[in-house]
Amino acid sequence: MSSYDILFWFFSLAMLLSGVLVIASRNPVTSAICLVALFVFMAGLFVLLEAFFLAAIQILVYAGAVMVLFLFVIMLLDLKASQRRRFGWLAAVGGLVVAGALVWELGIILQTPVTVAVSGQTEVGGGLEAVVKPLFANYMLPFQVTALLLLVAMIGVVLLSKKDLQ
Amino acid sequence: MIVQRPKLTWWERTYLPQILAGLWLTLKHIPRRKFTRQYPEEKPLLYGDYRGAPVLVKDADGRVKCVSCQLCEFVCPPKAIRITPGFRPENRFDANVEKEPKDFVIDMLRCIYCGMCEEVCPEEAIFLKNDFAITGYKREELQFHKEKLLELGGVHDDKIWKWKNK
Amino acid sequence: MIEFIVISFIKIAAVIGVMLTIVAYTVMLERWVCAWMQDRIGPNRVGPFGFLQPLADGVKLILKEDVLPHHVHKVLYTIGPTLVLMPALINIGVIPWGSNLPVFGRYIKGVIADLDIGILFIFAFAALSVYGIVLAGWASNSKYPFLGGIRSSAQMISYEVCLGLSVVPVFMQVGALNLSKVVEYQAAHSWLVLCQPVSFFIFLVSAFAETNRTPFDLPEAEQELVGGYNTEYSSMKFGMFFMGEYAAMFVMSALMVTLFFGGWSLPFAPFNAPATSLPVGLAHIGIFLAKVVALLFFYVWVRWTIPRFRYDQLMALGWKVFIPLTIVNIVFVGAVLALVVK
Amino acid sequence: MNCLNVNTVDWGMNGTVPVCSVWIILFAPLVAAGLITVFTQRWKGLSAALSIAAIALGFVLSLRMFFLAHHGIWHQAHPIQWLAIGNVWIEIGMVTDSLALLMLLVVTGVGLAIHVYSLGYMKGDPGFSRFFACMSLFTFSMLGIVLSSNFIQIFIFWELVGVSSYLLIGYWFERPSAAEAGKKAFLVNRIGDFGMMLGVLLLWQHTGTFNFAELPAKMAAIPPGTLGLIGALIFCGAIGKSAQFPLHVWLPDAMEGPTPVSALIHAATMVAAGVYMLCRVAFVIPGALTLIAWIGGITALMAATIAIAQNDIKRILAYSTLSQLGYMVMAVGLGGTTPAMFHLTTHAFFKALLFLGAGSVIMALHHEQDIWKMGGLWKKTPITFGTFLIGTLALAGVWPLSGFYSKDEILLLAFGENKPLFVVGVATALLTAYYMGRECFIVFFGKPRDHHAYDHAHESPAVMTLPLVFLAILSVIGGWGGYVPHFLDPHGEVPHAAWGWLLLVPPALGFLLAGMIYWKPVPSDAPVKAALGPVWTWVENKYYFDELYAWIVKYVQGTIAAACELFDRWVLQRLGIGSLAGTTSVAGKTLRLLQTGNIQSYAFLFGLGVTLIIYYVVVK
Amino acid sequence: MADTVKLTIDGQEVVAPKGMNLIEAAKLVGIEVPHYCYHPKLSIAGNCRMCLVDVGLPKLGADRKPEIGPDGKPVIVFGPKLSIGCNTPVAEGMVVYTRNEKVTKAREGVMEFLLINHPLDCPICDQAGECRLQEFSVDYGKGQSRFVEEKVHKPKRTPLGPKITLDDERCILCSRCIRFMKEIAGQDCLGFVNRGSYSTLTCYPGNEPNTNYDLNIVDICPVGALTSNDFRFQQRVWFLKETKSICPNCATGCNTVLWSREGIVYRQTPRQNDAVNQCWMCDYGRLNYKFINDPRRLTTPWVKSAAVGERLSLTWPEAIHQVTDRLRDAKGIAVIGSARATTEELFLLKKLATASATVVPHTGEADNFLLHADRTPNMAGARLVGFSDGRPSGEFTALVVLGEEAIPSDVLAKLELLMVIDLLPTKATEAAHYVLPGVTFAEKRGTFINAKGRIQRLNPAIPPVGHAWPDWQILAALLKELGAGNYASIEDVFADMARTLPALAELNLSKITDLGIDLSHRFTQMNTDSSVDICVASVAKKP
Amino acid sequence: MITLNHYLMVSGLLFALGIAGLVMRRNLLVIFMALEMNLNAANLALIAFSKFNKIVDGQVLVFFVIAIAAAEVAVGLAIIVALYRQKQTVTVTELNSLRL
Repeated sequence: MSSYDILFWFFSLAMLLSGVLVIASRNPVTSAICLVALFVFMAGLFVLLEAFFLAAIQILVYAGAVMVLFLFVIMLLDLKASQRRRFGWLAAVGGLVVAGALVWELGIILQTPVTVAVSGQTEVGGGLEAVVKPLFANYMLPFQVTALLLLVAMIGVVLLSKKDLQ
Repeated sequence: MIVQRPKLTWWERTYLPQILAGLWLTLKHIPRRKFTRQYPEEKPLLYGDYRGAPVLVKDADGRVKCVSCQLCEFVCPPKAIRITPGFRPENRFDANVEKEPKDFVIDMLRCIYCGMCEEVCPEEAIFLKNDFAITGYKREELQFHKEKLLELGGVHDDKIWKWKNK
Repeated sequence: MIEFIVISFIKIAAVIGVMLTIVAYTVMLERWVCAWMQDRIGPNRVGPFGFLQPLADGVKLILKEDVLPHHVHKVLYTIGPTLVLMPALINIGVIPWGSNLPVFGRYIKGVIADLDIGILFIFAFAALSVYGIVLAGWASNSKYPFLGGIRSSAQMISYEVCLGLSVVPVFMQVGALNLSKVVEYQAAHSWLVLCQPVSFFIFLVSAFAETNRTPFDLPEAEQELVGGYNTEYSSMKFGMFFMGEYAAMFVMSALMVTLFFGGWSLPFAPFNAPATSLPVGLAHIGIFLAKVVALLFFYVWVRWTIPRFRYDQLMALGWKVFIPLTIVNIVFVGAVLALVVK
Repeated sequence: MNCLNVNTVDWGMNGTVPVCSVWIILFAPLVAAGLITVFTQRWKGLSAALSIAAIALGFVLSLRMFFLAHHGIWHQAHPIQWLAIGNVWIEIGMVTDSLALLMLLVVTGVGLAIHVYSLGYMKGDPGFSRFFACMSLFTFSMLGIVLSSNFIQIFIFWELVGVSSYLLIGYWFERPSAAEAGKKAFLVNRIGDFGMMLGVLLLWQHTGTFNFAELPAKMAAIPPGTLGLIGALIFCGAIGKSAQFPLHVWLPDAMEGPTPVSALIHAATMVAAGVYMLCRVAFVIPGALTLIAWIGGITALMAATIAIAQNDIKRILAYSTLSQLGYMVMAVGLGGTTPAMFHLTTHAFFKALLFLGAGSVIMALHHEQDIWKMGGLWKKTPITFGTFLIGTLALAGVWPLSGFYSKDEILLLAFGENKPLFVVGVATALLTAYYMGRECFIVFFGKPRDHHAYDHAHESPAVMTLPLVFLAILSVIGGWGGYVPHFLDPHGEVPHAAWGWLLLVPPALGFLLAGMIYWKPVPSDAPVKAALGPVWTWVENKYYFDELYAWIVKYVQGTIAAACELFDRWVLQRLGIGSLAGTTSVAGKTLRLLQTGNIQSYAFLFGLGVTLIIYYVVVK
Repeated sequence: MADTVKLTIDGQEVVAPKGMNLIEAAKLVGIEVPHYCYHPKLSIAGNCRMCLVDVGLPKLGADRKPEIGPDGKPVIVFGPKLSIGCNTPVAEGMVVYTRNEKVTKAREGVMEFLLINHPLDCPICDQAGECRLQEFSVDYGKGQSRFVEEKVHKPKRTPLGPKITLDDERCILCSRCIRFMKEIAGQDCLGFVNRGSYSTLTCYPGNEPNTNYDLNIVDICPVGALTSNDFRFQQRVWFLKETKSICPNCATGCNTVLWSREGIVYRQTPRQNDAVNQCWMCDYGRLNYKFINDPRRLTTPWVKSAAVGERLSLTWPEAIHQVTDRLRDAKGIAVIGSARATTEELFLLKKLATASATVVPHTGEADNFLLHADRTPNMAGARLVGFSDGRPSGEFTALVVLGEEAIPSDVLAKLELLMVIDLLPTKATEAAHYVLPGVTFAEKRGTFINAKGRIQRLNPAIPPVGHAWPDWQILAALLKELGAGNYASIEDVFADMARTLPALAELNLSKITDLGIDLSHRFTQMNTDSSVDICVASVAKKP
Repeated sequence: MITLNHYLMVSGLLFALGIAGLVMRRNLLVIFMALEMNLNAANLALIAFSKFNKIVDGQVLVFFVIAIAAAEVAVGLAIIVALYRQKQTVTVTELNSLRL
């Protein structure tokens, strides 16, 4: 086992464990914290995949901004009453069925190695330039549209957050 | 009084000049002469009317001046003084007065050093001395009893001496 | 590989050791400067001139009883202080302390991890530091810590934006996110504080807000929140918050030195180029630390000069003044770079 | 907008006209209005400075263009294509012929004087900045009308003028009467504008263009009946804007606005827009000339009669304005656009002067507008009195002031074209002198009626009197040398008649009559009232026009609206929409059975669906 | 002739009964005439000269009718000298000034004289704070003395019998004490010796005051010359709280004032009630208050635990709960009350009883003045609510004892439950299964009915000692737990009594004033148990 | 040797976890978190493909996903807050006013 493998298994298992805790923990704050851990481990996997820029972005955006927002909202809402029960029986069964079915299918699919048609010639770097160049060249329009989307989302949030929303 | 809010110029409204002036002011103070007194080694100078801890005094003949009239107990705002009156034995050297405190307690935790006891005492038996560091490890230690108070007060050589010829 | 690991470990140990020492003495500095400004002497009892005071404080904090209130969320309450301290310790790893140290014929880089996305890395982990405070506030299950936590999270998120946007012009000018490259650029050209005063100013002020320092110390505002998020903490847990704050200050100062004050460089030879001899390499580290300490002094100086802002003023400053200013600054710098430089 | 490209502009004076200047003239006020509204609301001085600078710039550039034109250098503006919808091409262009140039001078010059005057008049008003923003916006709109090169453009600015005049009339919106007056002006204008729009569209239908430059050539194709209709409809716009009978009712009420507004809108510019527009499109209205002439005549006489019985210093001037506009329209209707524009120009000078003078009087008496509370003011306010007197004489048409020349031309034209209208004109002239004399005598002479007000009366500051003097000078010299008509129509004949001096008689008679009745220490309306009897009441109540319109709105319009509403409710709503909605709702109710309201169940079903799809697509 | 005369004092019209002196007449209209030697219950000596007033009478004409002056009013003739108020009876038309310049100067002179030889030892004088000399020298004195010579020194600390100490320097020679001992106490033992400045109070050789009423002369001494050994140097009077109370030591029920500070009673003095004790009380009753602050007082309820073999402290709820449990199980409850308890307590105790309710009489020797043979304060009350003398009788296994110690041993033997409510450990508490601490008369509210059938009220002077509860509260709690009554306050108890007992009908606690209400007529109407001795002894003044 | 399959497996498991959370949990906020997990699973797969396919577009796509996720979270949380203000609950079983 190379160090790469060790790291992979460590990050993967830690991440999946965090995922289980997200779902299973009674307290939403705990869930959120586990989700942060999940994101951090995921960033680790990104690093293993040499996507350094995205790893940084993953932590910056997801862990740094999104989850803080989550925590903020959880704390704002007084959720004590809803901590009582995590699952309904029916829902638990349903969830397990669906998740189980998915995993089963996954098992079937991944029994055969996924062959990839290597379309690129050289290794893809995960540095800033490697990701950003196509972003500003091939994906300029989506990039701008995303920016617009963020703007719209911002306005929407401001509107939604008004106290006298009807 | 109506204080007119001063009209600030654009430059002042950035608050930068004030902040810089403040920084300069604090900086100027760094090399200044320090006023700190190295306390336990260096005692403060106490001036004329300093009001420290109240104590009992004896006259030049070593007689307890207090006759337990309880006026100080009456006047004491925080009720720090507690006197148990008693007889002065007739055959003692200081039996010129019939009455003396059997016990005289000043609770230094309660005392506010107002000096009213000194003011009110008809016998000039109680004085506020210069002691200001009244400390102790237990509450009981700070309940100064008659002996302690007399010891602190010592002999007060005073012209006025009411009971001398009795 | 082994060599890399060994050198890295040595570097980590050295950096963290120096950093924590400086952090401890920053607390001293704080108390001294405060005292001097108020015409007092300051701590001078423990050891010669009071130099052992941090040690005494540390011993006291460790030996104090660690109170675990029964109403807290035990796990989160416990990891809160750690999370505060951690980002600072991680971030110091990408800041170049010196150019390089020629030892035994090797050139050892003056930075633990010379990342290409250095600044992003720093922002990413700096962003995590808010968790410590928020969790501490929430897990304490008590109203003052809670208010402190909420305030802190809002404040830190807000000012992260300013912080991030304010340094964009720097990288536009330098052309790389790598902090070593930023320093080398400055060593070769001029300190960026001269080229990017607006960026520096906003970064400086936002750094105060990010580290919860006066005048932006609303999350801990003693008078209103009796200490804010750390109200319920005692002993070393409290000590970690304390260290976390000062470590964050240290990192921010180091970052400012790196970004705006030329890092390890001085604008004359032989300090304006990466070291080729050991003395110069060591001198570079000294220069860097001297600059950092100067900035730490500035932090302290400001704290004892300027009173605390009101919360709405804080937010208004961030959102209504700094963010527009940074954007204008970016556009302006971009325009200048596009029109003038090219 | 290549006109803004600095490289192509020759700023020099050597032969070419700066292309840019006309655009600057037009847009400087808009920029000023925008800046004031957005940024400088708080700094009153800055707002005023911006506004005045904009119009001053316009005035200076206009003067330069004027002198260049005088030297035969005409500005040529390149039109910009604005819209192309199907086969409709709409351009934004600039007309800079002599007509527009003259009007440009009037608007910017008089406007500048009024702006400056406003500095003093509006001092201390809380909405100072807003006032100047509105003024600038109005100036922009007005200049837009003047410079428009096609009907769509003129219509846009026409409406903009309506909006900005609404803002200005209702400037003191906290007063209900001002708000009402603004609303009234806007609504009445809309009636006229609607007619104008119909006319424009009709014209376009027949010619396929809106462009003034292209239209004359295509006029021939229009059948004469339609031509008349088009002319009449377009004239509707002028009726509304220039307050001609029967849509004149808004103008007197609009006196609720601040006095500078009255001067700017209701004397010099906005009301003149109608006349200007008629002159500009004189080629499309030949079919309706008689109607126009008679409407003008009726308005002139009617307004003059109403004016003799009014008590408000500004209202008298307002009716006087109506009357003079009637003159101009009459002139247009008699085919004399040049006399009309001549009179428009001189009228702008002296009527603005009169309004500003009235404002000065009002200021002096602390916002007292009732003439019966004034009197003897000539001692207290000599400059105002002097300039006001000049304005009065000019308005009455006394030689050698400007009014004499311009009015003379119209009357002579009428004498030549239509005798009844000449009589009307002469009568109006007499009445004009009479009511102006009345106002002058009551306000400035006799004994002061309200001693308190009189004692506190004072001359206005220089910033107000200087514009008065400026306008007074213009009022005196405006008609000399026949320069204006000559500039408009270099080849036209200025009509002359040997008996022309006889036209001085009606004004003299008017003044004499007024003097007989009102030249007293304590003047009074009583003798006139006694002499006229019920006619006085009739006149005093402005022929009951307002009441008539109110009745029409209440009954006629109300009935129609009720009928429409019934149709809408029963036929459209119940039958049409109702059946559609019913069908939909039944369908919806059926489909609603699928809704359980539990997100978890949706998620479950969704997840199940995904797995099934994966199963069929990938695994199987 | 009418029995009253009309006079004017300081401009106010006064109608006074004939023969009244001017001090009392002035008191009628709220004017104070300062005095030392005069005491309303004693003969008039007239030697202090403090009560000098300016007296004038209408000038009588030849027809023995008052002369009318020019202003239409009678002409008044003032005497050349001032008259002493205490010995000048009122007269028709008299005009008196108590505050004019003449009087003021005279008083200043008198005060100066009185103070010439008075030692200014107020700091050690027990009278300070209630000293007439202090008060009047402030109110009427000159504020300074012109006497610079050596003061006359007289004996100090002279014992005057076992209970009193005399300080002759302080004495102002008012002779109240002499008169009291002679006239009220009936022992002529005090008198003045020497003359002038050297006049000294002393007792006749070998004849020290030794009656049961000696301490009253301490009360009436206007200065600090006579001090009670019991109270001497105990506490300054300005610290003391005065509470109106009733002496619990005999059936006379003298009205008293309890002087207490912070839960400690320092002395007991008589309170004027002419229907009961005039201004006096006996030394026996006066000095018998020490049990209030006795250190042996019971402070917590306790149970004698068989398992532990010793006493076990209980909280009140536990105690009440356990006792009621035991009482419920008992086959019959007998009670022994005490006539030292209040009527309310006895009433509640009686309600507890299913078998007999008895009291034990305590008697002593009567002295025909204030001391009654019955040494319990409330025997009449006990009789009224239905207690009788004698042994506990009837079917019972539980006995509740309230403040009594003598329990017949045979009764004790057959008891399953003995519950005692008492103040101090006694034989009864030794034997008891449960002991509940009650409080003394100084700590509770309630009423006593004295031997003459007068119902009088107690007021709490100090809070209950330790965890003790007022007895009525204990009983009320027991009754409530048993479901036999619900009394939230003592007013409720009294209201219930007033409902049940005709003698108390329509009374309530606030209707009983500080001086009590005489109910003797109701007792006679009631015609109840003939053994109830309500009209025991007529209080007569000794000759 | 870690292959693409490994990454896809991890990604798939994470996705399954997300779906399970989505169905099982009643707290709207936690459901939302589960959705984020699903997005992350997709991100992981994308980056893995990008790496093994040697095409950078996958990473670009992830960049977009992250950006849009940020917007989505902001709006979603705002909706939840607004909902909470109206209903005082974020339990989905109680938020059933869209039911038949």
